[in-house]
Amino acid sequence: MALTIVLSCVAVLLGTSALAVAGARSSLTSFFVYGVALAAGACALGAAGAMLVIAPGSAQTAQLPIGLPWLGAHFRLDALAALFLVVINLGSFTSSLYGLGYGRHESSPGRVLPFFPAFLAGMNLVVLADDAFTFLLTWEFMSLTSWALVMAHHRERDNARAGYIYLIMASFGTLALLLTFGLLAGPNGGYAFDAIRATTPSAGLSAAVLTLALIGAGSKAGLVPLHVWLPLAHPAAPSHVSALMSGVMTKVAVYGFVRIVFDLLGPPQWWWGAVVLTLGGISAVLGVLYALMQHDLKRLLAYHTVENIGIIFIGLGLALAFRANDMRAAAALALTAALFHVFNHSVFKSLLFFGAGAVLGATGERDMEHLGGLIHRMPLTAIAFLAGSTAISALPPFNGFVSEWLTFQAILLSPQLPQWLLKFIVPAAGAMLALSAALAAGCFVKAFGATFLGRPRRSVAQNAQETDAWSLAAMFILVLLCLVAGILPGYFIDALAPVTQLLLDARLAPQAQLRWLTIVPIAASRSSYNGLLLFVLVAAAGWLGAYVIHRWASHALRRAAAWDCGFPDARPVTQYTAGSFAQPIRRVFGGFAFRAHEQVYIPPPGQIQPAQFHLSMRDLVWDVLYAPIEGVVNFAADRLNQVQSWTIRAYLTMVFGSVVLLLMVLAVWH
Amino acid sequence: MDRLALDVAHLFAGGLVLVSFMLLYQDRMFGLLNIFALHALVVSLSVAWQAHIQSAPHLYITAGIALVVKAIIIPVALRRIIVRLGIHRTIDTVGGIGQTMLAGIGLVALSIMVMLPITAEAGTLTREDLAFSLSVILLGLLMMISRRNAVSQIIGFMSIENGLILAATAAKGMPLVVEISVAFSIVIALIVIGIFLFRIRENFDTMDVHALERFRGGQP
Amino acid sequence: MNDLGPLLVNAILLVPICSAALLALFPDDRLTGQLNTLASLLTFLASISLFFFRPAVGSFLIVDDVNVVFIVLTTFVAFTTSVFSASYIAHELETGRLTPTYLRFYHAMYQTLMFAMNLALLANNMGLMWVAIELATLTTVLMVGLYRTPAAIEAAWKYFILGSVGIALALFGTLLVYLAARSVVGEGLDAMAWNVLVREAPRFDPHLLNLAFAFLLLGYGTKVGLVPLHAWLPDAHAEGPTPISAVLSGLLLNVALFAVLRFKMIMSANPGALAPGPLMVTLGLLSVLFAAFMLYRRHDIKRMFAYSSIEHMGIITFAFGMGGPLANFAGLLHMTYHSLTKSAIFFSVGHIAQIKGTQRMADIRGLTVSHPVLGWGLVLGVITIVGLPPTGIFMTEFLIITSTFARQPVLAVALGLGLLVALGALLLRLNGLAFGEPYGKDAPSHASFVPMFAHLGLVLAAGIFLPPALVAWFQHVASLLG
Amino acid sequence: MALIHDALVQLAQLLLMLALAPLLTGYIRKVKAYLLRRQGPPLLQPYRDLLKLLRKEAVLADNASWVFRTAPYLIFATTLIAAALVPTFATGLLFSPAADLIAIVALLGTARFALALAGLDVGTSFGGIGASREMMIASLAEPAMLMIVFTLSLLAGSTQLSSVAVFVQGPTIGLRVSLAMALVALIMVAIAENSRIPVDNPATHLELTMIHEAMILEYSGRHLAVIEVAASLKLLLYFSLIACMFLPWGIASANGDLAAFAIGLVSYVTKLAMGGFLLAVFETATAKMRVFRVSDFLGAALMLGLLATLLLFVSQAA
Repeated sequence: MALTIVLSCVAVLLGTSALAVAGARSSLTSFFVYGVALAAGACALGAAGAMLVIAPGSAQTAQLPIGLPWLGAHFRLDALAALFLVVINLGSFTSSLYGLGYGRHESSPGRVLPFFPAFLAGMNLVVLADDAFTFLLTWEFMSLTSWALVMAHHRERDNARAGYIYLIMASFGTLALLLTFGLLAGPNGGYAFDAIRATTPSAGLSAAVLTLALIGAGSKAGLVPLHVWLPLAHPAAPSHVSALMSGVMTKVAVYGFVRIVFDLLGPPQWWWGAVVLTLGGISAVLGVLYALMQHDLKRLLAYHTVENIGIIFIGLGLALAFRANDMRAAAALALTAALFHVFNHSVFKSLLFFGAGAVLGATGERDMEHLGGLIHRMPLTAIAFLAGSTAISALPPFNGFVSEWLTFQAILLSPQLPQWLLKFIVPAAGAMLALSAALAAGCFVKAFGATFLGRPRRSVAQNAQETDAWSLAAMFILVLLCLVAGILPGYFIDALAPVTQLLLDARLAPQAQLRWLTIVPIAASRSSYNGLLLFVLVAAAGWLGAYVIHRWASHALRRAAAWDCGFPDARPVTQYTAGSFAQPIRRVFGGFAFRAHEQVYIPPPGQIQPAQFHLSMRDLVWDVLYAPIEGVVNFAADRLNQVQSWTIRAYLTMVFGSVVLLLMVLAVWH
Repeated sequence: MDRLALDVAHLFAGGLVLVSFMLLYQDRMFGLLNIFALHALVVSLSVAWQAHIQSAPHLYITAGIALVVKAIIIPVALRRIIVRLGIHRTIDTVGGIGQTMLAGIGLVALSIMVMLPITAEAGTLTREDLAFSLSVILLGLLMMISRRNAVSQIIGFMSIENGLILAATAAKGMPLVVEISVAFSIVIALIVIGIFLFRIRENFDTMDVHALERFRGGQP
Repeated sequence: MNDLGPLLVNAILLVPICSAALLALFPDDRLTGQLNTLASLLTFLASISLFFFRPAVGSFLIVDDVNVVFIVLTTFVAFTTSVFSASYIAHELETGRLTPTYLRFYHAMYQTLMFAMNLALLANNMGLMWVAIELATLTTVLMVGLYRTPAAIEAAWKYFILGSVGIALALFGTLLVYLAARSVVGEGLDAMAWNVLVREAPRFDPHLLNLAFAFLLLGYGTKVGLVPLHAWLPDAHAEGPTPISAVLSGLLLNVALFAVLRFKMIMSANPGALAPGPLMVTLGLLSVLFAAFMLYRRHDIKRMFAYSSIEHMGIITFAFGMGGPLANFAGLLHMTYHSLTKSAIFFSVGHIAQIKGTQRMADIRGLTVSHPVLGWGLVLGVITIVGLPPTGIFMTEFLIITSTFARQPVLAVALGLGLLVALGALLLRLNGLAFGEPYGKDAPSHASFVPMFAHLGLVLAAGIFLPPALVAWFQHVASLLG
Repeated sequence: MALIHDALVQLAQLLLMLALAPLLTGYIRKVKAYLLRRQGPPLLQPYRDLLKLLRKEAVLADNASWVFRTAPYLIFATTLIAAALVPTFATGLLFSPAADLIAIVALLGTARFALALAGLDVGTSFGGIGASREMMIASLAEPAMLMIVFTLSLLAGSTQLSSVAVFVQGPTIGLRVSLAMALVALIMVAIAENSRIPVDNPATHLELTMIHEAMILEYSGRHLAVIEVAASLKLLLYFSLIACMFLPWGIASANGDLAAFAIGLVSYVTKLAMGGFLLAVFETATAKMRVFRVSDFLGAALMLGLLATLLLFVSQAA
């Protein structure tokens, strides 16, 4: 039933994109497309959510006579798929709502409208696919449509380059997954997931599968060092698409990894966990450091996606390690943390991209160095963005904190792990997680402060206008979700239980009916958290304090020029910029991560030329990994290209040579 | 009788290989033409002999074509082209004649080696004959790539074709031989015409195409 | 009904040759285009009917499972190309690149080429097939040189010389196969008839077959354009009229490959013969990798897509070399998809080159802005040819790589990387061609988009749904290929 | 009944914290003054300052937004609640299930977040300096703190402060290297977090050296008062944290009688007195370090914490 509904929603979406090709010009089309996408998203969301809540254990399958002729397209909706369907369709619902407003002032609707619904359909199908071919087909279809959306504003040079790199990396990832399934399916092509589940591959084989799956899914999720395309491509797209790509598509990649490694590939070995943990930790820290160095708002958010993907993979790695040692409860905790973070990140990352989109729409600027003071011009957007920033910085009482708290709890369980390597890696991963959380807070103080607080640095920021009602509605729905998931996490954790049940046949104890909705992952004596109580207490204390003071002490208020240690009020230029805000952290961390190098030139006294500050940074990952590949390809191309200008006699010589060679082979063959 | 027939066939085939070597050895243009005429003559003789022993009259046509076209018309045409286009009378080779000859011997050895495992019951055309024709073909290829000038390259190609005709006719009862040889003659004719049209003096590559416009009274 | 079969087969051959003669003599230049299209349409209809009644096997002509779909495909692409060529050639006439005389010549040659290719496909006699392929070569040589620019003539000449050498090698191979067959089947036509050969192949002398296959692979491989025998292909595509580039890539390469397949069947039917697989895999992989890197340094749009044809011929050869039901199936499917897609690409490229008045890619930019239909057509075509879903080529490449990886991981990885490198090059160029600020002339395009989108639509549809009948046919042929 | 009892204990602790916080600040100032052979302000001076500030009108910069006005109360509330969750004289608080140690650290993080934003709100250069340096320090202090938390919770098998306290009192603990490391690290973090010398100087207004003061430069009147209270609460919080985690002796259990509570209270106050004295001595003995040396200082803390955790991970074989 639910499966049918979702599939029909997908069909509607595909039909819509076909229609959109026909009439891409009029603004009516925009309204129509986003309206339909909104409705479809809502339906699918309802269906999947209901499935997850009502009949979590069950699994529905369907088969269509398309795709591989003798195989057909298999679709399957189980708890895992349902969870990710919820994530996807929540994103598509809100971004369609946002698009209703944002899409109106789209410069080239003809390049967005046809692909937007197709992109949504693609993501839904990936999650539903139940055979290797359908999975890869929809997976690559998803990449292709998102590529088209990235190329929507193709006139900027950077976007074209971003799209190019994106499509190359996407195809690379697909190739890796192709090989993965080639291994899993075996020579006579048992591509159906059921057939793959039935067979348990050998140790070496499964190791190869894990590596390939990490490359394939990781390159789409943006795992370091496969992340290079992500901060280029995500910001290039229209903002509601950026929200989808960053908030949702990366989650589809996570789904792919979980499906392959936890479901299709037999029991794990302990070192898998070590590998995944390490990658996750590195991604978490590097991602946030990259983000700190950015002053392009949307690119900063994209880099934070890398960070959060790292956090999710830390959870997954822990789950693998525990599972390998058959510590099922601990594995369930780690997996729950990871999946919960999947949901949370999709929510607040979409929210933040919506906010960035609102700013972009109002000012036409993505560069924080040109913004500032927007909280006065766009108060509601500011509130929403602030909520999102708090959530992503893992600060209570918002949802980001809960999932990271669960991850910490899982890390604290790991001393029971027998393997020495894990004993060393896990605490290190914990430190990296803590570091990335703290840095993220700093990064979002920078982002929010430079964009919304202080004084406007350019006239565009001076006279920006508050964004439209549709966008605000979309944003505040997400704000609400962030808060609810933060203060009532018990319900969400229980909703995740069937997934862990499915993948590890273990689950956390039911949380929702505990006293005062406290969440207790393991034991009350060990650790517990109650977002609701904290929220109420803080609110009460704050309000009480304010009330008492205003009531019995003074409530008089006077506006005056800023004091600023008695300096006369200087121009907004004297404010701290995003770059100067990040400077201390750059000094501390940038040295090894980016080869950051600062040069300050202060003219000697008496001379009146301006002082100069130069900052040079290098992306080591690019230098070490990608530049060499580029070099090799170019070298080979140049060398081989000389063949093009040979003489006919030379070509004849090649023919003659191959004839003689072949004859020799034949002569020797006996 | 049959024994003798085969020996004569062998004689012709071996002779053809010999003439191919002479082609490789020759480095004067007109001498090359004469030797090629001889090459064609040998082929036509062997074809005629096959026609006789196989009592397959249609092969006489092939022999005739070989004789008329390749032993007479084409050498004459080429001679006139050489004169008309003022092509050098001496042929410059890639590497010396000596190496080329050595390579040629190597090729013959190779073709014999390749043919060895073939069981003799392949019919009246024994493996030797196959080996001969194969070596003629390879020698022709070798000539095409070891000569720097168009005429000798064509001659190389035509010697390849002679080798093929030899094999084809010697393969007893092979259908369509005539058609095939006709088709081949067309190709060769076209190549020769091409040489003439495109003023290809030294090499297949260096064609003086601007002359072409004049020749055709060309459009822009 | 039974007597209708031979009639239709003959129609497939007679219509082109007669219309060729007619077109050569036809006085009115303006109608030749339409006449050409009409003739191609008739041929196509005649070929469709082969699905329904199949004539008895003759000593010269045969219609069997192996060639029927290729005949239909060839005649179909020939028809669509003739539609495209009508509008294309009309434009050439306006710009004065062609004179009426050459126009007539062009159409006559077009039909002759169709005749030659249909003959090659229908022939039940390897000698006849050889003659047909040579005829096809000669006609295409003449058409490549049609513009008589220095470059065109050089290309034609290169093509001619290399093609003739290849043909010679192929003939020797054919001869050896005849010899191998003669000792079993006996003298005469039977020893050259496909149906007999395949049936009797197990008793042939394996060594002769090996030798024969070596020559056949290299000989016909030259026409397929396999590295290192490919040298003629890029220039021939780049310098000839675009319809001919479309036909070359879409059909002639297929026909040559078809010849190789016929012989491969004989090989794989003979237990003693060496497996042709390794040879074909080597050549195929070599072609893929070589072409992939060559793509990066191309400046001429048609030459680039010619190299992509080399790449795809490599993929197909690789697939057949790997063998097995999956790979063979994928290879056959890939042949079909490639000829459809590549000809579609050449259609759009032809119009683009006419509008922009150049084939230099540096001078063509932002097509999706200046000419949306053409531009998006090109985008769709390239996306299809590099094997991105949901088009059919993704399916075939999926099958080839996965089925190979389980058996020969290294080969599969090499092939996959080759495909990736090629994809990188093509997309890099596509970025410049289709996107960014438009540049160069933007004259409105009075082009016929129907053929292009018909082809792409077919490939797209096939990628999503294949009719079971077609699947059954492909699987049967795949099993024959061993 | 038990609920009411617990509620009373919880309330008592909260009020105690609130009442003691300014006193502790004043006490430390007094001791420092003595060490410098000065008379120093009276012990109750902080209360007077607060009352005075509370009665004054608040002056707001022209473009200060609601963030600037609400931040003080948010900071106050979060710090107060965090402090209320730290056992002072009795464990087993009513609300302790609401937040374990990690949550308390995060609550303080929320307060810092709000403070840094408030520093940026007016758009002056000094606010920026303060905020950015504060976040830099936090980016190292918070992980260090979490590492310390790890160490203790690995020992006690819990991140609940009460259980930790109980465990440390218990016999199984013994003397541990990692615990000592954690203590040192915690002290370093506490110094940094409360902007004491050598990291920052709470008394300075020398522009380029101030961190915490730079952020609150624009505050006045009641807002300033609330922030000051929050700051001293934070200091008290860290004191009682150290007290409860590393020397919890004398602390009463939740269901103890009044006598036990009295003992606990006395021991708590003595601990505070000792700690304050030591801090004062330390501060007078050391000089403030350059801002960019702070990273090394806290980096050392982080390394200590990580080392302690690793030691435990390795020593605790399952």
